[in-house]
Amino acid sequence: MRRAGDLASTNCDAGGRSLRRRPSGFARTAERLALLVAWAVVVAAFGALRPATYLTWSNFSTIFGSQAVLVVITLGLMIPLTAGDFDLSVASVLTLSQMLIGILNVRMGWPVGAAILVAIAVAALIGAINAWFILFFRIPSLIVTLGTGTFINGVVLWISASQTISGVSDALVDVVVVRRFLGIPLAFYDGLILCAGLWYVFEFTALGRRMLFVGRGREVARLNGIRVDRIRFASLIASAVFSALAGTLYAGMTGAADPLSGLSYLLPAFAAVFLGATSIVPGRFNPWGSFIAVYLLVSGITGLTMLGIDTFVQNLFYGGALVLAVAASQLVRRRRPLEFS
Amino acid sequence: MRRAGDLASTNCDAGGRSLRRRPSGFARTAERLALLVAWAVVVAAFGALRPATYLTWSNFSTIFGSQAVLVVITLGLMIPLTAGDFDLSVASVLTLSQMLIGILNVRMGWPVGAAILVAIAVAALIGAINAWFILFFRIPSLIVTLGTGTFINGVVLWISASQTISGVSDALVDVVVVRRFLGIPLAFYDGLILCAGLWYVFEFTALGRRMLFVGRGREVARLNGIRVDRIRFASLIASAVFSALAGTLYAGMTGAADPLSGLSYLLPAFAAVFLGATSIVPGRFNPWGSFIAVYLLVSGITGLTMLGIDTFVQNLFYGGALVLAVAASQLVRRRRPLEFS
Amino acid sequence: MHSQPAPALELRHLSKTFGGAVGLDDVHLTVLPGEVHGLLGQNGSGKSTLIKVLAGYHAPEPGAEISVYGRSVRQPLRPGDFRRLGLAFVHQHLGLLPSLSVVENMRIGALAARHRWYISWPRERRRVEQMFARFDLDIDVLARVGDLPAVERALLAIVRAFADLHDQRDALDRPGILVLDEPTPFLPRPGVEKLFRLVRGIVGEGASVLFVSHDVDEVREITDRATVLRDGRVAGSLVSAAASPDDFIELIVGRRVVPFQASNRDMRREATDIAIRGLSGGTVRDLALTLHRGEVVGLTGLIGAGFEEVPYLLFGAAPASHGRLGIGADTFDLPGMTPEAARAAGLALLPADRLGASGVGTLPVAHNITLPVVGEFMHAVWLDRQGLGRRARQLAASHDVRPNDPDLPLEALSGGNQQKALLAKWLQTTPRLLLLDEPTQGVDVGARQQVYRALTEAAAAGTVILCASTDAEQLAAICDRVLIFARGMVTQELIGPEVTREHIAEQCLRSVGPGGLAARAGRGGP
Amino acid sequence: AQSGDLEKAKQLLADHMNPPTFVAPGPAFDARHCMAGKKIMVVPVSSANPFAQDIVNAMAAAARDVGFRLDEWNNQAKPEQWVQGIDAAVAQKYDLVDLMGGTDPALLGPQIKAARAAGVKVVTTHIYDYSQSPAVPIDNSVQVDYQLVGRMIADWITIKTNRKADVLIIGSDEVVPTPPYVKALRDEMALQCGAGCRTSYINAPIPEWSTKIQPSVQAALNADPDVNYIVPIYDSMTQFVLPALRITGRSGKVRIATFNGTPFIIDAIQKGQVEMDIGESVGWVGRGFVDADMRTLCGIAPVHHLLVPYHIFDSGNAGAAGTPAEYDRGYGDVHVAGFRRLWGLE
Ligand SMILES: Nc1ncnc2c1ncn2[C@@H]1O[C@H](COP(=O)(O)OP(=O)(O)OP(=O)(O)O)[C@@H](O)[C@H]1O
Ligand SMILES: Nc1ncnc2c1ncn2[C@@H]1O[C@H](COP(=O)(O)OP(=O)(O)OP(=O)(O)O)[C@@H](O)[C@H]1O
Ligand SMILES: [Mg+2]
Ligand SMILES: [Mg+2]
Repeated sequence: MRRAGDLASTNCDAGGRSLRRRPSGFARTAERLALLVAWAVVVAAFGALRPATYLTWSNFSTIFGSQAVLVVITLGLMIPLTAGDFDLSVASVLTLSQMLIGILNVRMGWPVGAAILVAIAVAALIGAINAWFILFFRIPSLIVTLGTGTFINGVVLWISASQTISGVSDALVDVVVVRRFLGIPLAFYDGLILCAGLWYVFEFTALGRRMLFVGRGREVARLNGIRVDRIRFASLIASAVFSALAGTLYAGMTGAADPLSGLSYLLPAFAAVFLGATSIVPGRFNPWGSFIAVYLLVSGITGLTMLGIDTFVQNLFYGGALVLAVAASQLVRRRRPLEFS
Repeated sequence: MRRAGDLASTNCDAGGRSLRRRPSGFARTAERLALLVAWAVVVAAFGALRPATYLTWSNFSTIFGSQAVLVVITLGLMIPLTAGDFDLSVASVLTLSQMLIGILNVRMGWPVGAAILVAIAVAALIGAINAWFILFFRIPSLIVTLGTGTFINGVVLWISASQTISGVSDALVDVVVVRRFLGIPLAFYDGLILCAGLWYVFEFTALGRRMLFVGRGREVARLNGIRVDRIRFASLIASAVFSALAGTLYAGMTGAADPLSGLSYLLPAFAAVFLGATSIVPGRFNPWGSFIAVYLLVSGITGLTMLGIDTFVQNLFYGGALVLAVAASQLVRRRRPLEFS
Repeated sequence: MHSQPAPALELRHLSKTFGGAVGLDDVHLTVLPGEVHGLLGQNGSGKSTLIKVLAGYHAPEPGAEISVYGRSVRQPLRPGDFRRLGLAFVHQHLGLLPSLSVVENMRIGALAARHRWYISWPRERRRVEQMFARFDLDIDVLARVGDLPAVERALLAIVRAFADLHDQRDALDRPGILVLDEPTPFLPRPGVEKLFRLVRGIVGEGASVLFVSHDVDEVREITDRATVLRDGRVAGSLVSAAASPDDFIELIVGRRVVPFQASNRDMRREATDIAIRGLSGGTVRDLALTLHRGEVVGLTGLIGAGFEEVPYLLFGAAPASHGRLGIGADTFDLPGMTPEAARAAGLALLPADRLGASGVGTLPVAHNITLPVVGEFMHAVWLDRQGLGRRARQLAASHDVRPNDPDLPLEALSGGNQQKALLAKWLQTTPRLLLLDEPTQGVDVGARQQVYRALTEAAAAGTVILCASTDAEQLAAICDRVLIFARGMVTQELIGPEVTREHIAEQCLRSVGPGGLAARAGRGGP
Repeated sequence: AQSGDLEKAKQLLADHMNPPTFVAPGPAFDARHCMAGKKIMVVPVSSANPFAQDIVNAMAAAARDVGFRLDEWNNQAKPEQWVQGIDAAVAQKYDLVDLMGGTDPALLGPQIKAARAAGVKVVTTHIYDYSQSPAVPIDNSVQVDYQLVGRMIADWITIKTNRKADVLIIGSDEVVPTPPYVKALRDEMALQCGAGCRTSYINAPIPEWSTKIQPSVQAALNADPDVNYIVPIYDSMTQFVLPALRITGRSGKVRIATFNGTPFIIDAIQKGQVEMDIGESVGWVGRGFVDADMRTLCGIAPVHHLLVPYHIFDSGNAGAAGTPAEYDRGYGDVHVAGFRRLWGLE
């Protein structure tokens, strides 16, 4: 007697794709861990070339300590993407918030804590404005956040008079890069905690699933009683707040605030989000995947620099690793398309 | 896999808003011409403030001439977007091709025509590589082109040793900026002709229709006998070739090749594509809409410059105009969501 | 005279307009406790709109009154409010997310209803497995819903609704209201019977059911009363037991309908036009079939038997492992077949998945309807857009697509009208071989007759039609020959006069050995 | 092999630490008279670059002082905006266009040619090193002695380390004067510091400063623990070097010597995060450019070399720039009077 389950392997839906069973346990594990393996390979390769310097704890504590900003902004970007919206303004919000911290703390002599709170509040406001344009006017999020991002860049140049402000409170600098645990600056643990937190929300709370449902099918989500607009609103505010936190770390990392450099985080953040989505929970934007993606890329770049190779090779590695890693994981999953919607 | 359009559009509008609403003839026209009107307003405003300098033919011929590069790269970006794919490598291809022209023509003394042909061939090759990763491995175009773009940037830094190469053949410079028709550099007419050509393909050929179907529903297109992968392949090559043409104009306009400045065209091109999609043929990426969008934005920025206003206001105007123009046109169409997919 | 119990659901003055278009117009509807109430009407008459209002998806026009068990409901309903009211839904398009797992889909409602700060997935999985056990269903809870066949997807949606209803009854201690918007088209007969058993079960416990279907017989079988909508207005209501099928159809369509019946011809002596040899792929094994010019051949069986795969295999939309297709002089190797090659050879495929595979909802009807001929309208280098527009308008008119406004996005048409437009798209190309998969699924009785007529005319003009369908009535109406499948092979062939509804139904049930039936809709009944 | 002459080096540095004296770039002339009715358009590398902005402000002040019109073409370092600037200057009949502070004439060949054909003079200021020549024909080019900066930094390090230096240099090769500047620095290290010293080099294009400098410096420091000096050749890079030092735990151990005199770096000197920074008085630079431009317009013997003295800031004198530091403080103001006298304004 044939079981209903068998039908799945033999039936042919209107799409004409013959339906596949779930891949074997092994293939699935391989797929999940592809990125980790790639990372291991990179580390092993450079370790072999430079055992004395590369394979040292001080090197890895450096690597870990230095990427917290990218990790946090990547996490932020991931939230609205999961709920089906783009936020191209994250890097601008990062820049604005570190500049606010610089101005309030250094120029106006506010306590740094207060400055950070203001920066976060402003970021939340920006998230709300993005959401308002997207949800009330029904404008694609890509356009809105492209526009607000550019606008914010203007505001930053304005309030900073295009100047870099140095001398952000040592209190902040200390907790970000100076103080250490296991030899790794605390910033790393901030990123780690936010990553774990977001992972928990995505995996184990109703809220996280609602975001996923909204991202995968707004009409279905709404028919099933999910307040779609509310979720999208919240996720856009969350991404802005995460960007502000990244900006805080950036200010603490550099001990200064400058009006432009933060903007170059946008594309790396996108790369990390999508590269991460090929791993751990393949086909879904997921925090640990992106976390690994970030450190995979920087581990390679660090190795290249240690070999004393020209810096343009960093771009080659970055771009090449991105495409090849995804291509490899696609081969593992038998080139079954990744669906983010 | 989520396609460019899905990411961009507000696809299902959770409000179940009417698909049916047929705006009155007037509203439709208003919607189509919104951007043109906005442009007129901008010109009128600055004209009133600076009649002597702004409202001069020489000023507009400069405006028209200087933006040809942006127009052409915007058109290129529009092609895969219409067929449902992102191409984030356009700006990198632009930079690479002008650098190739510089190296071949200036350093190696090739005739500029041959250099241009090589640049275009290389661009086509890159388009093919993008397409191969996207179509064979079934990787989201966003990831692939983000990666190849970064890779290309590295190649450019490499072959140019980060140096600007000046002295590109006058033959090219002449036909791009020196020779004029009605006082406007020929580059403008190149952009105009490409724009008209793309408009013709989109609106008046079967190919254009098929591309639209591929972009809006790949499975539907496939089952209607359209060679989906072939069209996606072609459109990715087309965007690369358009980027190479933009690079050629850039080399002609500056008479040189530099390894970095071309990259700053990416976001403006996106802005122009999406802003343009709100007008002329609302809800579809369309050449004339983006053409107007480009000149609307630069007319405003030039006006601001002539008033001697601080540059940060340029960003405020750029971002503000983008969001407000779209919001306005959304109000005209009674906030019916724009569907790019 | 003592007052009878408050109705379970009462709608008064319910209207909904979509811009200009009227979706619902001052509708009144009363569902009594313990009643199965039918909601009928042609495509586009407003059934789903009414249901989406109840679900809080559409806000009705001001002035509407909704009351549940006598208590009037604050408006507009917000998404999810229906849970507090004890309503549960199976929506027309099932309301599933294909890219997510079965567990996730089964728990959407629960996760939307209550904030949870810790979800244990093993527990969710067990919960869903228990649910499946209770409805004895055998589906891999970790499978991706998009990978399941249509039957199982339908079963998921149904089971989910019953489970929600169950939970809510516990929470509200009040019998709930179950709303089923066309749940049956995807179900084979045994599945339908099982569904009806479940419905009777909960009705017995005092719950009420609002049941939408285009199948008058089903409606008469399961409902106590029925309300009929026409163009968004209540056209009337019937007591099911007292009304004849014709009464229903007349009220639905607004005039007497002569059910269409083509002469089921025996064409064995006609010239062979198309020959299929040794077709294998998916479930289908070694299918051989010769078709005669102008013949209409039906493919049926129990869902999963493989007949529904044949059109896709022939068209190159799904990979075939073996087989050749002979059309007149030239023959094609089916494993190498591609949709474009098939089109070139004069084949046309009308898939069951209307907006997913057949037409693009966000593009105008005109674009969709002229897609296959757009090449012909290239005059020299110019696309004759006026010509295309005229063609679209005239095609839509001749196939009675309503409203006939080619500039509307396809998705703004109701199911039946979409189908008429998409069929018109192919018929204009006078294909040599027209492949159909469930051509009238969810299409109303009136429209259905028009589709039959159009198909028969095409056949008369020489097109060979291969129609995969589970609808015996439909097959009987149009087919000259019907092949019955089991386990991917043809087990029975009904020819000419033998092609009757009863015959087909009977042979389908016979087609699998004893005990086979249950397998399709999960085994047995409670 | 101690080839170099440390005494000369010490003298060179000493000269640049005490308040500068005014050196006239050329003979005096009656500026008011010859500039009457003339217009200058300045196209700075970027109006969002504070260094360039303050120079423009100084130029505007000087122009007001002399009494002619000087306008800025606001831009954001986009070549097509520079193009517009030159075209606008031609259309509006300016007499001279000053491509200032890094606006690269190499990217403007056609427009420059057209402008000159239309009788508008085009000059570049503060982009080329003494040893370089303009990429395209141009009416005048006021060049800067970047090589001297390189030598000064090399000497400084040599002296501070008693010829035991391991120097990490960070540059941006796409910036026009970088190659000769870095070459001079490394040659001088080889000459003065000799065998006991090494230099290594990292190239980070300006758009990639924030993504490349920090990781590269970290890796370099971990790879070579002996590094004791870092030279970000343009001081704004320092912002990305400091975190690298903190993370690798080298703050204080590795010292920073750099160039530009950007205020926040001078603040960093006051905080002990940076050891020295070589600056130029932007007020002086601005007046120097106006002076050169006026000579070009008035047909007086042109000025090719910017004679603005460099000033070394270190912990000893950084306070003179103010806290927080400002552009153009700590250099004295002999140049103001100096130029006014030269232009016949007093
Ligand atoms: N979102 C919408 N925008 C515009 N018109 C709509 C929308 N949804 C439904 N309609 C229109 O409202 C009318 C009623 O649609 P509805 O889906 O309720 O019909 P139905 O009775 O469910 O038809 P079917 O039997 O095919 O399911 C149809 O004309 C349809 O085109
Ligand atoms: N999978 C789960 N993981 C963690 N907590 C759960 C889970 N399921 C239910 N709970 C919590 O345990 C309590 C009782 O669960 P129970 O299953 O009885 O609720 P329920 O009404 O059946 O849930 P639902 O309405 O979602 O089916 C509830 O507070 C619920 O939040
Ligand atoms: Mg319906
Ligand atoms: Mg229907």
